[in-house]
Amino acid sequence: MDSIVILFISGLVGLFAGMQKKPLLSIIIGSIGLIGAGLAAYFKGSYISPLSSYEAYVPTQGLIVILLCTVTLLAILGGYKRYAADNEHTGDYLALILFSLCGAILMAQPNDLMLFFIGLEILSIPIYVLVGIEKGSSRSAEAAVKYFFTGSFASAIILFGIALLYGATGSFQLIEIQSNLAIGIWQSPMAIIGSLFLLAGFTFKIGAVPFHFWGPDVYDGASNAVLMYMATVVKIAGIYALVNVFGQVFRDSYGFWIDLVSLIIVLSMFYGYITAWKQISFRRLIAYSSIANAGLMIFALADTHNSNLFLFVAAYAFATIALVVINSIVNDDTDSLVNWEGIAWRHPLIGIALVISLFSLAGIPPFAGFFGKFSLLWAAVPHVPYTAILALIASVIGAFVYLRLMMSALKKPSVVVRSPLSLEQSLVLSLTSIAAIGALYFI
Amino acid sequence: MALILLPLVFGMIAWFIPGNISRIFGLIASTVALAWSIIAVSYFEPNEHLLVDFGLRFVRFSVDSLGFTMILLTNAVFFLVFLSNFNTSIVHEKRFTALALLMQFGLLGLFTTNTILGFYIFWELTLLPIFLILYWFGAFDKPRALLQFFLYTLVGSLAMLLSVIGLMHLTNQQTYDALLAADLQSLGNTSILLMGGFLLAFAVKIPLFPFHTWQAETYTKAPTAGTMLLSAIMLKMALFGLLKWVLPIFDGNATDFWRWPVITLGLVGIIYGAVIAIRQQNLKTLFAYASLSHLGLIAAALMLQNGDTNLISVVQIVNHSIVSIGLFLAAGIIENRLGTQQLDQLGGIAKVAPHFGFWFAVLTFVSLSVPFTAGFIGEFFLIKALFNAHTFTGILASTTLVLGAVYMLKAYQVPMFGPTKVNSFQDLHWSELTVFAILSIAAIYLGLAPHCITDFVAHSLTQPTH
Amino acid sequence: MAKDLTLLLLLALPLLGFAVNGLFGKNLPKIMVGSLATGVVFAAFLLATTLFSGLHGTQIVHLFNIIDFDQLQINASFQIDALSVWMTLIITGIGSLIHLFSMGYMSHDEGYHKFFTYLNLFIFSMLLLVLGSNYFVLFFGWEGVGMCSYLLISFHYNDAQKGLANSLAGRKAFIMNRIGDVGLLLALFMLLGQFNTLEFLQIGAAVQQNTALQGGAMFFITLSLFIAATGKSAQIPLFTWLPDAMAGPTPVSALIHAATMVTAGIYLTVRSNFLFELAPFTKDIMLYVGLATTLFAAFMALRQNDIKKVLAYSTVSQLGLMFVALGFGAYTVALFHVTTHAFFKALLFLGSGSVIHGMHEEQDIRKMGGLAKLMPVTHFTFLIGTMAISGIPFLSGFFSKDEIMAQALHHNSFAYVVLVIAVTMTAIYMFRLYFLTFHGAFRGGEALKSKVHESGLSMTLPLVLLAVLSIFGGLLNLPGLFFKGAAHWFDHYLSHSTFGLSEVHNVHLDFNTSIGLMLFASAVAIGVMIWAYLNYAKRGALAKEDTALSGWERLSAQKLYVDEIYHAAFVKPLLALSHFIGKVVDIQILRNGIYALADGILHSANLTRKWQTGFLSSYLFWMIFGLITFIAYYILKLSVWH
Amino acid sequence: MQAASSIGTSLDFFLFVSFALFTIGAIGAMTRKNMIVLLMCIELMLNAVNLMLVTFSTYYGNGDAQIFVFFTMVVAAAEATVGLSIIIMAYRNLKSIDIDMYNQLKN
Repeated sequence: MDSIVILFISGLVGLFAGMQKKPLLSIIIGSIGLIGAGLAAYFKGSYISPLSSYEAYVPTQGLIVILLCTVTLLAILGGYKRYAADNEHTGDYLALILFSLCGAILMAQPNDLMLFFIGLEILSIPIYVLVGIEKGSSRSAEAAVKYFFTGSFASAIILFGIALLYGATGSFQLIEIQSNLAIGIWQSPMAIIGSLFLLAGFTFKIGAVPFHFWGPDVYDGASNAVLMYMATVVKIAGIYALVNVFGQVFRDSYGFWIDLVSLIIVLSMFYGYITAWKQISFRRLIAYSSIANAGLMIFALADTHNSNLFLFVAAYAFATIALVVINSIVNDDTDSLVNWEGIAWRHPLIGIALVISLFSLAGIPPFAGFFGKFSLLWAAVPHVPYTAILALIASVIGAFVYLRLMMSALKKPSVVVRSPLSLEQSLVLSLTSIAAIGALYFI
Repeated sequence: MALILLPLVFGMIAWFIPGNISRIFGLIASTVALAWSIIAVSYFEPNEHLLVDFGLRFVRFSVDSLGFTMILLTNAVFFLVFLSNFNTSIVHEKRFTALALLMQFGLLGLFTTNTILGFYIFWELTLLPIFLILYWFGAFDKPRALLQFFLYTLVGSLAMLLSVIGLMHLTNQQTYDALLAADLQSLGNTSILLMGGFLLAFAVKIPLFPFHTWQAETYTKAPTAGTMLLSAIMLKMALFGLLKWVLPIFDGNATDFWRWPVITLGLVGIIYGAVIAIRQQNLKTLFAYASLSHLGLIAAALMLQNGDTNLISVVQIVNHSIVSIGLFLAAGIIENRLGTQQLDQLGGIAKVAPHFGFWFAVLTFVSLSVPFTAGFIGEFFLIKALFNAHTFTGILASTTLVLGAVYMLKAYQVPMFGPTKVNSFQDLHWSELTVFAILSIAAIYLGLAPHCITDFVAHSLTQPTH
Repeated sequence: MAKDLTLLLLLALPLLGFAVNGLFGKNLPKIMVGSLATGVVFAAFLLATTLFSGLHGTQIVHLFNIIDFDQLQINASFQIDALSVWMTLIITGIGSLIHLFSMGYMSHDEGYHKFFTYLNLFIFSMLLLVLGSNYFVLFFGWEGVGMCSYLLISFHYNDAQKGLANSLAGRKAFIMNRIGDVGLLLALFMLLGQFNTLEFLQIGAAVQQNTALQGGAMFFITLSLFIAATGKSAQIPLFTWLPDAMAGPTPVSALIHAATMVTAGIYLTVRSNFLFELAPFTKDIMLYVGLATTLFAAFMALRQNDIKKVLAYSTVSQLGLMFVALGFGAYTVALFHVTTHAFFKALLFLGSGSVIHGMHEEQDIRKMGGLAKLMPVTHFTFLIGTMAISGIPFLSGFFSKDEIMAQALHHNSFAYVVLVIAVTMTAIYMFRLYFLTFHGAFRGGEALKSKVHESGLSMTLPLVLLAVLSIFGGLLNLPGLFFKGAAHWFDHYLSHSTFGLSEVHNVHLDFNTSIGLMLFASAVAIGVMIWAYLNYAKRGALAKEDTALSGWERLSAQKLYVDEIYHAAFVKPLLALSHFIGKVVDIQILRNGIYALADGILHSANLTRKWQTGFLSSYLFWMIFGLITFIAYYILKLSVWH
Repeated sequence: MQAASSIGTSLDFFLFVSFALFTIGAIGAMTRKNMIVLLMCIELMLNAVNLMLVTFSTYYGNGDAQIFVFFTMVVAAAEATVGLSIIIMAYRNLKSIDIDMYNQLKN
C-alpha cells in the first residue's frame, strides 16, 4: 500500500513542480518517487494477501511492484526527451504516468473485485489522456479516440462480468467468491458467463485475440514515449490480474476454460506474428508482436500451481522498451521501418542492445526471453502439449519477423552516420541489455 | 574452466581492438586457446572426468576424453580458419574475429556441458555468431537463402527444445549421468517421440537427406571462413550430440525404432549428394553436396551403436573437418584470386601455381580416402559396420567410393589440368601453405595411426556412465 | 643382414627416393634426380636378390599396429615368401631398367623430377602390394598403385592439345580401378566377417581347418576378389581403361601397364589360391572371362594403327591368357607367364618408346616403316620381343604359353581351340606391327626422316638386357620332357614356400601330346611369321585408311564399340540422373517447396491485416463477436464439462 | 432473508431489463457513428450494470454492491469528462466527430 502512497504523493509533487517548467526537476522527482516506491515494496517484503495460500504461485506483491516501478522508471527515462520537448507539461505527463501506475499496482494484485475495477480505471484513464498527448497530430487524436471508446467498452464488459459474479456469489471478495463457487455454484450459468466476461476484459487489457484491435492503432498513434509505458505496464498489470483471478479464483473450473484459453493463445500468437511480417511501421510491428507475446503470457494459466510468469514479462518489457528507445532515435516524428536500415551502426550501444533485445524477444538463448519462454513452456507442456507445439511453430514465424528487423538494422550502410546517445537513453539501453544477459543468473 | 571461457574473453576484447590488428589478434587468440587446450590435454588422464560448476542451475560442465577430443578439434579448426584466411579481407574485420571467437566459446560449451538444457542453450548460442558472419560477410543476394538456413535450424532446435522439456519432465533429471541412468524404456512411444525431436534438430544440422536444402546455397554464398566454420565444426555438433547424448540416453526401443529410418536417410544422402555433385559447376556447391554424402555415412554408421564404429566415427569426424577445411580453403583461394568458382571458367591452374596444384591434389586424395589417409580408415570401418549390419547397405554405401572418385577428380582436374584458361594466379601465401601442410600431415598421421584417437576416446565411449 | 631389416630397407629405399625427389627434386640437376631414383630401385633390386638367395620358408615381419581393438587387430606387417620375393624381383628388376630408360626418354620433359617422384612412389606402393602379409596392407598398395597410375597417366595434363584427353584418361583409369577396389573392399568385409582377421596365413589355416566354409560364402568372397582383379588387370568388363592409359609416357606404360601393376590381379588370385580352390564356380567364371578377354582383345589389336594401342590390347589379351591359366588352377603357370610377359612386354613397350622418341612423338605406324636401318638396336630388340610374344620356339613366350595351352588341352578342349585362335591372332598383329614399323619404305615424310635417330645408351641398354631376358626367360620353367633335372624349377620354387600352392599340382601331359602341342604351336607361329613377311615386307601391304576398312576390320579398329556402349549404358544415364536430381528434385521440389511453404505462411499476412479495418465500429463489433463466441463456447462445453 | 423473498419474484424482470439495456448500449455503440452518441451508449451500458448491481444487492440484502454503484458512477463521470475532452481534441484535428472519419490508422 505504501508504495502506492509514495507514488501518489510524488505524482502530486511532480504536478506542482511541473509549474516550474523545469523538466529535469520533474523527472528527478518522478524517478525518486518510483525508486522510493520500489524500495518500499522491497522492504515491505511479502505482505500476507488473502490469497497468501498461493504465494508459491503468485510472486509476492512486492516483486510485481518492483518490476512495475522499474519498468516505468525505464519508460520515463527513455521517453524523457519527448517529455522534455514541451516543458509546459512535462510535470503533467509524469504525474499522469505515476497515477496510472498506482492503478496498475492496485489492479495487478486484486483481492477485491471492486478495488480491481477502480484500479483498472485509474490505470486506463490517464493513458487515454497520454495517448492523445500529441495535440497537433490527427493520428494521435484518432488513437486516443479509439483507445478511449474500446477501453470504456471493455470496462463496461468487465463491470458486467463483475456484476454477474456478484449475482452468483453475493460478494466482491475474491476469497469469498472462490469459497462460494467451490460449493458448487459453478453449475450456475451466471457465474460462468460472468467469468467469461471478466476473461474478455482481461484479454482486452493485455490485447490478445479477439480483443486486440485497439493495440496496433493505438500503439501507432501514440508517441514513442507513451508507447514505452503503455506497451509494458498495462500488459504486466493485466496479465497478473488475469493470472491471479483465473489461476486462483476460478481454478476449480480449470477444465472448463483451459480450452478457450488455449484457443486464445494460439490465435494470438499466429495472428500477431504473421501480421507483423507485413508491417512497414515499427510501432505497428511492435504492436503485433506484443499481441503474440500476450498470447505467450497467457500460458501462465496452463499450470495454476507453479508457473513462473515473472521472468517472461520482465524480459518482454525490457526488450520492448529498449527497442522503442532505439526507434525513438531514428523515428521521432515519422515511424517507418525504412529508417531502421543500418541503425545498428550509429552507435555500438545501439547495436548491442538491439541484437540482444531482438534475440531475447525471439526467445533464443542465452537471453532472458528464452528463459522466460522456457519457464512458461516448462510449466505448460505437461498440461497443454499441443498448444505448446503450436506456440513453438508460431514462434518460428516470430523469429522471422525479428530476424528480418535485425538484418535491416545490421546492414552496413554505405556511409556510417554516428548519432550520439543522450545520457538517459544510453542508461536505459545498457540497463536493459545487462538485464537480458544477467537473467542467466536468476534462473 | 578457463579453457571454455578463454574465447569468450578474447571475443569480448576483440570488439574494442583497432581494426588493423584484428587478424593478428584473432590468430594469437586462437593460438593461445589451442596451446592451452593442448597443455590441458597433456595433464589430462584419459579415464578421469572433470566436473566444473559455475553455480548455474541449468548449466554445468564436465569433460571426458571425448569432450577433450572435440575441444582440441574445435580449437584447432579455429586456429586453422584464422590462419588460412590470414591474407583474405575478412579477417581485417574485427567483427569477424569477435564473432568467430564467440562462436568458439559456444562450441566449447556445447562439447563440455553436462546438462541437457545446457546442451540446448549452447546449441542455440552458436547460432547468433554464425548468422551474423553469414549475413555480414556472405554474398546473399536475397535474404531468403539465409532465412531458409534459419527456418530449418529454428524448426529443428525448437523440436529439440520440446524434447528437452519433455525429457526433463519425464525423468526429473537434467545431468548427463542421471539421464543415462534414467529408465526411458518404460516411456514406450513417448521416448520415441522425444528422440524424434532431437533427431530432427540433428538431421537439419548434419544435414540428412530431406533437410539439406539449406546447405548447398548457404555454403556457396557464405564467406569461405564461414563455410569452413559451418562444415568443419558446426555440423559436428550434431554428430557429437548423436554420439554422446542421444544414442546412449535413448538406448533401447527408441534407438531401435529410429535406427533404420536414419540409416536409410543417410544412405539416400550418400548417393543423392554424390550423384548431384557430379554435375555441379560451382566448386563450393560441389563440395557442399560432397559433404552431404560424407556425413550421411557417419550418421548412418553412428546409428548402429557398436563400440568400435563409434570410435572410428570420431576419427572420421576429425577427418571430415580436415577435408572440409582443406577443400573449402582451395575453393576460397580460387575465388579470391580469380573471383569465380564456375568450373567452366577455370583450367590449367596447376601450371601457373604448382604449389597450389600439389597441395590441392593431396587434399583431393585425402577426401577420396585413399590409403595412408584418415579418410581411408574411417570409411573402411564405417562401411564395414554397415556391411555387417546389412549386406545391401554396405554395398550401397561403398558406391560412395566410386562416385566420390568421379566428382572429386572432376573438381580437381577441371580447374587444375587441361589448357590454361587463367593468365595470372598468385601461388600460395605462406599461411595457406602452412595450413595445407598441417592438414595433410594430420590426415596421413591419422591414416597410419588412428589409435592415437581411438584409444584416447575409448575411455569415455566404452563406459558412458562414469 | 637380418631379413626384416633387409625388407624394411627394401621398402624404405623407394620411399626415400620419393621424398628426396619430391622435396628437393626441382632444385637438383636432372642427372642427380634420375640416377637417385634409378639407384634406389636398383639397390632395392639387389636387396631383393639377397632375400631371394636366402629364402627358406615363410617369414612375417611385423612393423606396427594400424588398428587395435579388443576383437580386431590389423597390423602393418609383411610377408617374405617365394611369391612375394619373386614379384619383388620382377618389380625392382624391371623397374630399375625402366627407370634407366626413362632417364633418357624423359630428358626433355620439364616435369622430370615429378616423373621420377611418382615412379618411386609407384614402386613403393607396388612393393607394399606384393609384400604385405594381409589384405589390408595389400589394399594400401592396391589403391596406392591406382593413385600413381592416375598421376602418371595424366602426367602431361597441361599439354596444349592432348592435355585434357590425358587427364580424362587418367580419371577413367582411376574410376574403373575404383570399381574394382570396391570389389576388393567387399571381399575384405566378408573375410573379416568370416575369419575376423586379414592375415593370409591365418585365413589359410582357418580355411584348411574347417571345410564348412565351402560354397556360398567362398563363392562371394572369391567373386569379389575376382572383380577386383578384373579392375586392376583390365579384364572384361573393366578393361577399357588400359588402352586409354597409353596416354601416359611410354615408360609408364611399360612399367605400370605391362609389367607390374596390371599383374596385381594375378598376384591377388595366386595369393588367395586357397580361397579359390574352394570356389570352383568362380574359377570357371574366371576361365571364361579370361578366354573372352584374350580373344576379343586380340581381335581388337588386329587393326589398331597406334603402336602403343596395339601393345595395350596385346597386354589385355595376354592378361586374359593368364586368367585362363588361373581358371584352370595352374597358379604357377600363370605366374610364369606373368614373368615372361613382364620381360617381353616391357621390352616391346620400351622399344616402341624408343621408336616414338626417335620419331619425335609420332605414334601412328602408318607414318613409320623402314626404321630397321634407322634404329638398328631398337629394331633388333623389338624383333626379339615380337618373336617371344608370338611364341617362336625356344623363346620365353613359347614356353610360358605352351604351359597354358597344355593346361587348356587337358582340362577343356573348347578353351584350347579359343586359345589357339587367340594366339594365332597375337602372332598376326604383332608381326603386322613389326613389319609395318621396321620394314618397307619410310612413310613419315623426308623432313621427319632426317630427324629420326637411334636412342642413346640409357635407352638401348635396357632394351638389350630385356631382350636377353626375353630370350632366356623360358629356362626358368622348362617343360619336363627335356632335361629332367632343370625342369619345372619355377613350379617347385614357388610351391615350396608359398602358402597353399603346395596343395595345387599342375597337370603334366605325356610325352607325345606335349611334343605334338609344341610342334603345332611353333608351326602356327612360324607360319604366321612367314605369311606376315610375305604380306607386309615383300608385297608391301600397308595399313588401310579408316575409310577403306571392311566390316570386321572396322569392328576391330573401333574396338567392338565397347567404349561407346559403356558411355551410352552408364555414363549418359548417370549424368542425366545427376542433372535431374540436382535441378529438379533438389531445387524445384525440395528447396522451392520450402520457399513456397514459408511464403504461403508469410503472405497470409496480407489477409490477416485486412482484419484491422481501422473502423472503430468494426472493432466494437468484433469485441461483441468475441463475447458471443465465448458464450457459444460455454454452451458447447456444457455437455462436455458437466 | 425477507428482502430477498420480497424481490425474488421479480428478480428475473430486473435482470432482463438490465440485460436489455446493456445490449441496447452495446448495439448502439456498434452501429452509431456520432461520438457523443457513442459515449452515451457506453454510459448506458454502465448504467445497465448499475441497475443489475442494485438488484443483486437488494436480493442479497447487503450493501457492497450499492457502494460499488457509487464508485461506478464516479468512474463513469471521469470517463465522460476524459472522453469529452478527447472528442474535443479530436474535433480540433479532424473537424468531425463522425468516427468513420477516423480510420487513417489501419492494417
